[in-house]
Amino acid sequence: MSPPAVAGSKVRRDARDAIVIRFSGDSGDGMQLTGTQFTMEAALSGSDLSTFPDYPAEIRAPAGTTFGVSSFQIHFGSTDIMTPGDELDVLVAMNPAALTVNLQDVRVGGLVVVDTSGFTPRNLAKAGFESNPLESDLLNPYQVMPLDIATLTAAAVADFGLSSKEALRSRNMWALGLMLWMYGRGKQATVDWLQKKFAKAPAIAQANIAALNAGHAYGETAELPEHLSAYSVTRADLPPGVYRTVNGADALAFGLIAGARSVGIKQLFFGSYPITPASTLLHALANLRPLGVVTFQAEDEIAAICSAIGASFAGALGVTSSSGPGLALKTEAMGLAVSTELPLVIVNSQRAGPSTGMPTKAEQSDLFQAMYGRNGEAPVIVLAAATPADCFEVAMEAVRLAVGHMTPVILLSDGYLASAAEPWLVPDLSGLPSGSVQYAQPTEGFHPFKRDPKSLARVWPTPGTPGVEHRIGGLEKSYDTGNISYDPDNHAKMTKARAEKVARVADDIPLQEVDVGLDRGRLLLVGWGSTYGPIHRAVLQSREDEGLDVSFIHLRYLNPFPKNLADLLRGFDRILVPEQNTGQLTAILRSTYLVDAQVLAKVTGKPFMVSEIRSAIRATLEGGQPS
Amino acid sequence: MSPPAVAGSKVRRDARDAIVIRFSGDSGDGMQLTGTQFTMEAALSGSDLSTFPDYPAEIRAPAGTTFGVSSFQIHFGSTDIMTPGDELDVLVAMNPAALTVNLQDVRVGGLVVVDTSGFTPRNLAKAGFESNPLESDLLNPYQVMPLDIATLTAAAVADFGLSSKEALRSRNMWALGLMLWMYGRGKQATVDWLQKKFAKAPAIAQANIAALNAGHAYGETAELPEHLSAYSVTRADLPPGVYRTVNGADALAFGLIAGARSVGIKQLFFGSYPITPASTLLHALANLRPLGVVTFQAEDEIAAICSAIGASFAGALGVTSSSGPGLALKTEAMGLAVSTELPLVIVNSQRAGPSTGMPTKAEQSDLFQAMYGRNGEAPVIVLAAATPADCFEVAMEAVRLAVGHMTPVILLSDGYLASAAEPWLVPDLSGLPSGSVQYAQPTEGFHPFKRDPKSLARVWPTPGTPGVEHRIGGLEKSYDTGNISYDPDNHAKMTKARAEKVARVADDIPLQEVDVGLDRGRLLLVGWGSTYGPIHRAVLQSREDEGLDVSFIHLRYLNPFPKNLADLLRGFDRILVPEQNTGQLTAILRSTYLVDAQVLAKVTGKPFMVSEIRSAIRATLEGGQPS
Amino acid sequence: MTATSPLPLKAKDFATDQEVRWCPGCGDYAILKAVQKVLADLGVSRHNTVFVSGIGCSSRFPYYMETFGFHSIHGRAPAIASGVKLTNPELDVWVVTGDGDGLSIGGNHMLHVLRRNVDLQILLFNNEIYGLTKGQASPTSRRGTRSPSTPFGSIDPALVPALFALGAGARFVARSIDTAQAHLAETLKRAHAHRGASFVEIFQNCLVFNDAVFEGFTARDTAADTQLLLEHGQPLLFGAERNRGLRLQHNSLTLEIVTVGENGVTEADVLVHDQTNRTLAALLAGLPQPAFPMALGVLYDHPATTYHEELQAQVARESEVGPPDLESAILKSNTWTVA
Amino acid sequence: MTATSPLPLKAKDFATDQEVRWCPGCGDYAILKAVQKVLADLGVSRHNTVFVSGIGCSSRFPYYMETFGFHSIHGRAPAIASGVKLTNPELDVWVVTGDGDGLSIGGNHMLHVLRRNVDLQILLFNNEIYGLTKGQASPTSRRGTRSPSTPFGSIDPALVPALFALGAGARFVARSIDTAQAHLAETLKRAHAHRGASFVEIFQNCLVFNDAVFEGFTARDTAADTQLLLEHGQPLLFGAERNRGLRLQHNSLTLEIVTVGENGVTEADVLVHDQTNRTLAALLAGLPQPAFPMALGVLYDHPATTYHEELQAQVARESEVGPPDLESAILKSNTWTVA
Ligand SMILES: Cc1ncc(C[n+]2csc(CCOP(=O)(O)OP(=O)(O)O)c2C)c(N)n1
Ligand SMILES: Cc1ncc(C[n+]2csc(CCOP(=O)(O)OP(=O)(O)O)c2C)c(N)n1
Ligand code: SF4
Ligand code: SF4
Ligand SMILES: [Mg+2]
Ligand SMILES: [Mg+2]
Repeated sequence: MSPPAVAGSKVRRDARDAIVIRFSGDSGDGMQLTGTQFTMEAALSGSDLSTFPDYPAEIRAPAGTTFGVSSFQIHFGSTDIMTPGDELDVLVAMNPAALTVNLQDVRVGGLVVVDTSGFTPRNLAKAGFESNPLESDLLNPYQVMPLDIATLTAAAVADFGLSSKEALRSRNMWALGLMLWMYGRGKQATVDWLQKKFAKAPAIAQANIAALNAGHAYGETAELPEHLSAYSVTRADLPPGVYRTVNGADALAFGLIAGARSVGIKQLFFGSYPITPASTLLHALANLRPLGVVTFQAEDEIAAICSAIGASFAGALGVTSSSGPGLALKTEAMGLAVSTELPLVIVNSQRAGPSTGMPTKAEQSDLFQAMYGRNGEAPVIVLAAATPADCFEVAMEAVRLAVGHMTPVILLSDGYLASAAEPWLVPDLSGLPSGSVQYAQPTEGFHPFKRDPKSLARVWPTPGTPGVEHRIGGLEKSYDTGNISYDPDNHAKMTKARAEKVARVADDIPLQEVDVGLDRGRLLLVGWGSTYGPIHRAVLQSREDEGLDVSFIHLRYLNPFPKNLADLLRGFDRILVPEQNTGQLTAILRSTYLVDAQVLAKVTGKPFMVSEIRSAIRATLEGGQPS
Repeated sequence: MSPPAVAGSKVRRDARDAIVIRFSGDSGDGMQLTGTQFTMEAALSGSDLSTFPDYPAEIRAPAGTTFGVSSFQIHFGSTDIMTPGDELDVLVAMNPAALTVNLQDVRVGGLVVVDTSGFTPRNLAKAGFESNPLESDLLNPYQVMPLDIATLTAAAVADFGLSSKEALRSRNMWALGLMLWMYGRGKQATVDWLQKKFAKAPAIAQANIAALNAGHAYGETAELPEHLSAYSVTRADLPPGVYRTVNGADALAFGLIAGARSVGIKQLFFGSYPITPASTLLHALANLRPLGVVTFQAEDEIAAICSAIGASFAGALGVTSSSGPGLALKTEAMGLAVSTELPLVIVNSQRAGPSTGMPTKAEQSDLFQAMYGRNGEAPVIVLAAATPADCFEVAMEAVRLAVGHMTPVILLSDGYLASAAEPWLVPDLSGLPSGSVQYAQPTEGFHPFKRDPKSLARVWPTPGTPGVEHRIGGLEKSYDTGNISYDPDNHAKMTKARAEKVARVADDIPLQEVDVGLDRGRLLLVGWGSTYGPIHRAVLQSREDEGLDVSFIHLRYLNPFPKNLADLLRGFDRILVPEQNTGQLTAILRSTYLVDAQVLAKVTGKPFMVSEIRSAIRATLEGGQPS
Repeated sequence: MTATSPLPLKAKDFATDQEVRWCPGCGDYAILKAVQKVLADLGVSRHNTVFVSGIGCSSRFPYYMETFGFHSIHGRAPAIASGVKLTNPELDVWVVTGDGDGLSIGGNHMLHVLRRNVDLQILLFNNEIYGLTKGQASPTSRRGTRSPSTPFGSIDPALVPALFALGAGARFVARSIDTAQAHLAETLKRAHAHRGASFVEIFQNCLVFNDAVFEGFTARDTAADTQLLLEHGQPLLFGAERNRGLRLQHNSLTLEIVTVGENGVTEADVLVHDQTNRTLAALLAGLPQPAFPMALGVLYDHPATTYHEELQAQVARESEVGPPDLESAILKSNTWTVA
Repeated sequence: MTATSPLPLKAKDFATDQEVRWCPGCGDYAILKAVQKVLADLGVSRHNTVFVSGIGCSSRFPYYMETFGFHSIHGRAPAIASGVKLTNPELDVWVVTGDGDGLSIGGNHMLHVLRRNVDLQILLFNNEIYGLTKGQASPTSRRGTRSPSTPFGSIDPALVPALFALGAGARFVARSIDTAQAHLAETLKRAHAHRGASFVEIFQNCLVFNDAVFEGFTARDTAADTQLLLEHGQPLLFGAERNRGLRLQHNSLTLEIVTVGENGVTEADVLVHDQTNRTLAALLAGLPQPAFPMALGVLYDHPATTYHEELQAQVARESEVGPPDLESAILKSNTWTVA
């Protein structure tokens, strides 16, 4: 596709395939908003994209500190954008702390836009600079654009009668305007959004719009050095259709509702307790209550899952959601759901642990907990979402399997997926299945643990239906009557039935596909969850750029595994599992298939970089034969 | 050793090496007491022994029902008694329900003593008999001794002015008297015990003693058929010393106190919440408070573990204890203990799950939970006790490792160990180490996460000590200062440090020994926990009786494993892991060592029988080469 | 909440075929009998009735009720019951719990279900002990209770369930006794009639681990003097001759026992029970024992909108402003079209 | 609990070197300041002082106190603090918690620590919102609170912390305001002086998610009319001219506002505050807002033996009858000798 013309612009634009920008500043500087708006404009101009918001745990950390830095990274362009990008082409740093925290991520030769107004001695000290870096060699490897954005903004908004503090708040819009100009994106969506958002404070709306326009105009008119000229970024070659940007939390919310609808359940009951980064799903669903959702903010995570279990008992689809520490609290009740064989979807937005850990950083370290974190033999289905948009499909799948097999399903997401955004081709909902769930009716010999002979799923009798009155609970029950039973052989039989029921889900899920490469060869990378993007790109690039014999499969189904996984794994000399933990999937693959899978562990709370994975691929392939 | 003479007895006694008796009756019939007293008398007469109490979940189930049957099995004799016995030599059945529940376990030719008084049509019906089994062929394979014990007892106690209901309560003592006579055991200890127990109700004491004597006299004087004559059971060849019978709960209590003493900690803080079968440890410790123990019955399991964590923070040894569902509730707080690196002992008396499961039945299905049941990367030490007496040593070891390495330790016991009893050669406590714990003192550069360079254990600064004031918590902290840190590389470093600290415990524990057999060969059995007895016997017998090439190792240390375990495992063609779960240790061995370990699973809530394991050994050895 | 079965059901129609597994003589039997009778009297249907319990002797209750039942996990019944009720408000949902289940491990859920006023009948079987786990002290055990976990006597003060419930914001608080069949049945009917969370403490004798602990006010021969049977609008009188009463000491805001006809006391001096007055309810709930009689019956009954009513009303309002369907919710913002 | 440091410490000696990470302007700063000052005034030592918190903005408190500190997990501070205090009763243990931490997830621990009367100072920072997780409604949020989790307004009634604490059996219940430095310091000292669990609710402004929610009674210009400052033994008077007071309506057991000097009302008609009267405390705790002034200060202070005192006394008694050492405990029963 040819670069789009920028209306009215006199500027010659160099073409680029993809660009990575990071907006960074104080938590109070509105960087998340800025990034989100840039994302929107990039999407509207036809880019594929991926974002990575990264903000401090503090609500409003003291101004100017390094731990108070809030950033938003966006990678946009024409190619299949699957990661927020390893290196920055552009860093917009609104203060010294943002500069010091982020500079290391800028590629050599990249552009650093700095708001010099914040470079006061006090702020420099807070950021740990002994002297002003703008006057040192520190920035030599980069192209630097020092701008007194505060003053430029103040000038732009002078007419609106704002206090100088209020005026300063529009600095982010000025920076946004400049970046939108530089990459030839529109700004109308932002203007509209500002007008809506500040409908009740027109002066503020006008000031923000003025700042935005001023930043844009600055690029157009100021005599920027030649090498800092504007770029055009090629349009992505996306399939036609209606798109929106979506983050994982919204996609999960939509997917859960779509899932319930497609199995024919009228009500989704969402019992939850706030916790970072899971709360966004609660917030999303709370806004969707007219669509047959009850959101119940419980007193704690235990009550949250228990209310959802009660709802499932009563015929709704019970859903609960949390992060690691909250999941830990739910484990006893999960066992109850396993024992009573009720459908239940449990979403875990993983974050760095152990314990409280680093609440705003993502990790994949709750897989063991999901698989094994319950007393007794208590198998459940475990699924993981790969991208924000994939959350929609995995959520639907979780609902389908929970209801179809009468069992809890744990859906693993993480803090990165929950808040990262990507373009999403809105699915045609009319094309979704429209099942109708079968609640049990009175029949000859009815009992609540009567099973489907094929799937072993039990019947689902619900209160309100005459003739199917029954009692269930967490004690062991007779396979044949559903009544309490302490019979030794029966317990063995029930233990086996519960395990077998989950194992047979393998008959109801697709075979594993190879994402990149062939189904046999020297090296296989196996991934799961939000590491999809970087692994995919790394493997693709290793094959295309280096001609390496490496393939990639990405697991959505972690328990049970797809039936052909054993064969796939055996087709490779070596298996490498990039995980944001110290080797949890690796251990499960090893014990399940007795293959010498090795972990590529990353536990920094940051997503993998493509380059890290490429190095690991190289190192593994050079490392000789598997032992 | 020669059979002991039974004072004053005119009876010729056949000698036996070992005998298995099961007393069985209604929950209200006092079978647990009867068994415990028989155990005591057998121990006092120099037998080695092993017991297995088995009682219903109900406090007092309705009389006469099969689910209300309460049993106590004792295996005693001269040989190394390690299991309660596979088959019964004698069943004492106090009512029809007890007969129907237990008959299948009596060996062909075994003796069945029946109290016929309870064989009323009503009771027969409750037990599911259509006609009186005493008048049918059902008992043909056995030797039967039908006695109207009720009437015999009533006659014996007629003089004490008891109501007939009260009089009937002594039936168990009558049966006990008969069995004591039959196996040439004394009865003085029981007489003493009755006198003490009913000191305030002398009539009841006298009646019970009279019943006991009457049962004993009955054996001596009644014309019993020749083949039902009395036996002598050879004395066990036990090392000299002072013995007592001990069950797992008491041994744990003693071991925890001894452990604290031997590391020099003054106070043991035990925070717990009642749950079957773990409560007995709470009860045992509650009676030992003068020995520097605070027992705190918390409002729930979460408060229980948190109070223990607070106690450890304050310099006590925090201990908490529960069973599976309670452990599930403690998982979040365990993560806090991992993150704050405080010593903590967590005892789990496992029971059959999932969920409430079968509270009074044992299972080994919480190993996964112990190893993996926490959010984030949260490694802990995991130990398991093999026998009731072993609980003492493992408890001491848990304390030693928790304090020495500043980490939580999970000690796995189970419902069987908690209540089963065996003779215990009381250790010479003066021979125990008498360490003195090092609480941190103010030093140059003190910070709370300063580590011992060798073990990586952090310092233990305690409130009350001037100069070591500090703050800890569940957020990630800096390796270098102990202050909160969200630095990505620091998180990776701390994650590694926590893992490495636990891994290095392997330097501080003994190498794994081979329990039976050689260190290489065709088949290795690997066990852990309370399955020790049956596996040990089975392997011994398979070697001795069948000459099979099979060895046995039993793991006390489950995380980390002993350093030589890899080598040991590799020395065998095949590895078989008998577990009372569906293969949890098996999976861990497979993933850790990539060996094709196979599980011998038993999930009936009942201990393994020696014969089951022997069959499995045979089947495995006949099964050809490992794949 | 009305019967749809063709025939009015009898008490025995609410019994299951499961053998009842309490100790012979346990107070739970009497409560079971009363509940089955009450359901029959109320004419409710089996299929619209749900019993949810936690874990404990008391919590086995649902197995014996031929209705829907959920024997859940320790302490969590209020949360599970909330999920049931909010999913299907047509159901008549009863919670059965014990002093350990409902006030020890489950105290927080009890607190919040009362605060939220979820329309449930909550029956707390208070035997002041942990029955199922063999007799440890519970939060309602009196100080000094000797038990396996407190062999030298418990040292923590006992919680007064009714005071706790009032502090939590409960709008219906009542008390009765296992064996007082008529009083218990009447109290249960009142609880059922109340819209919102109804908290009923039932003194239940555990004859194995805490026998006769309530004897002080349950013994029949002294009952007239030891029980204060509350009736809304009626003076707080008790005693065999109903001439003893409670009078408010204005200065100290406490209650004292007076005898009508003595020292110039007339019935007008005796406080009249007002079931809508929370302060009075708390005074009655906390009457020192055994100096005062035990207040029994409905201490407090002061209805407010229930949680599900609020929820339904709100969702109805939201539906007018919210997205009409999933499609429009998805397409509400941030969209563009690629041709 | 006395200082062992050579010099009396100043408020700033209780500050750590850690940067304080609350939003600029957060009410937590004022409370931090007051607490540091109070510790200095009390002359306590750093090494015998422990702050235990859960999770929330408020729960970051320990990081800023140069004492021992434990920032634990959500809701569990009372349990952890109990373990600390029972291990070393010499320590002065403070619990810092929020309305979510202490009353939502941690409600059960709060209930039982109050019931047990463990000797702790419990400071509940009530901002009627979940600050740290970005503003969801909490159990003390007023009905109708719009928040990310309740975009159309919360529907559950708010808990009144002081009423809850009284229902739980608390023996000390007080209230103050973040910015009322003198009143707050005085209230904290009273809490410290009380032996046993002291429950102090501090109204704390979250300017980001719930700004000015307490403005009704905290605004300085109207404070005299909207605050009822409690003092034991003093009449319940308020107003700029201290001529408005609370009078008991005897029949309805409720309080009404009267003006001294109007309609024949004299000061003698005004109720006198009795901090040992739980009924009065509950009436004051539950005064309807904004019709009545907000009762501030010590609502209830009625000491009883504390948990660790009971424990110590009991263990001392046990030691006379129990086994003297481990050896004799082991050898107490069931022994025999093999020669
Ligand atoms: C998580 C968990 N903790 C502990 C237990 C053990 N437990 C079962 S019932 C019970 C207490 C029962 O007391 P209460 O609620 O008063 O009921 P009661 O038996 O007296 O009727 C306990 C502690 C359990 N089942 N689950
Ligand atoms: C087990 C668990 N659940 C949830 C959370 C998330 N969380 C942290 S603080 C908090 C509530 C904070 O509210 P509050 O106690 O009122 O403190 P504030 O921030 O308002 O001071 C929540 C829900 C958590 N950290 N752990
Ligand atoms: S133990 Fe007590 S409460 Fe439980 S069934 Fe027996 S008598 Fe009833
Ligand atoms: S969010 Fe509110 S409570 Fe938290 S620090 Fe900011 S102002 Fe304070
Ligand atoms: Mg009870
Ligand atoms: Mg708050």
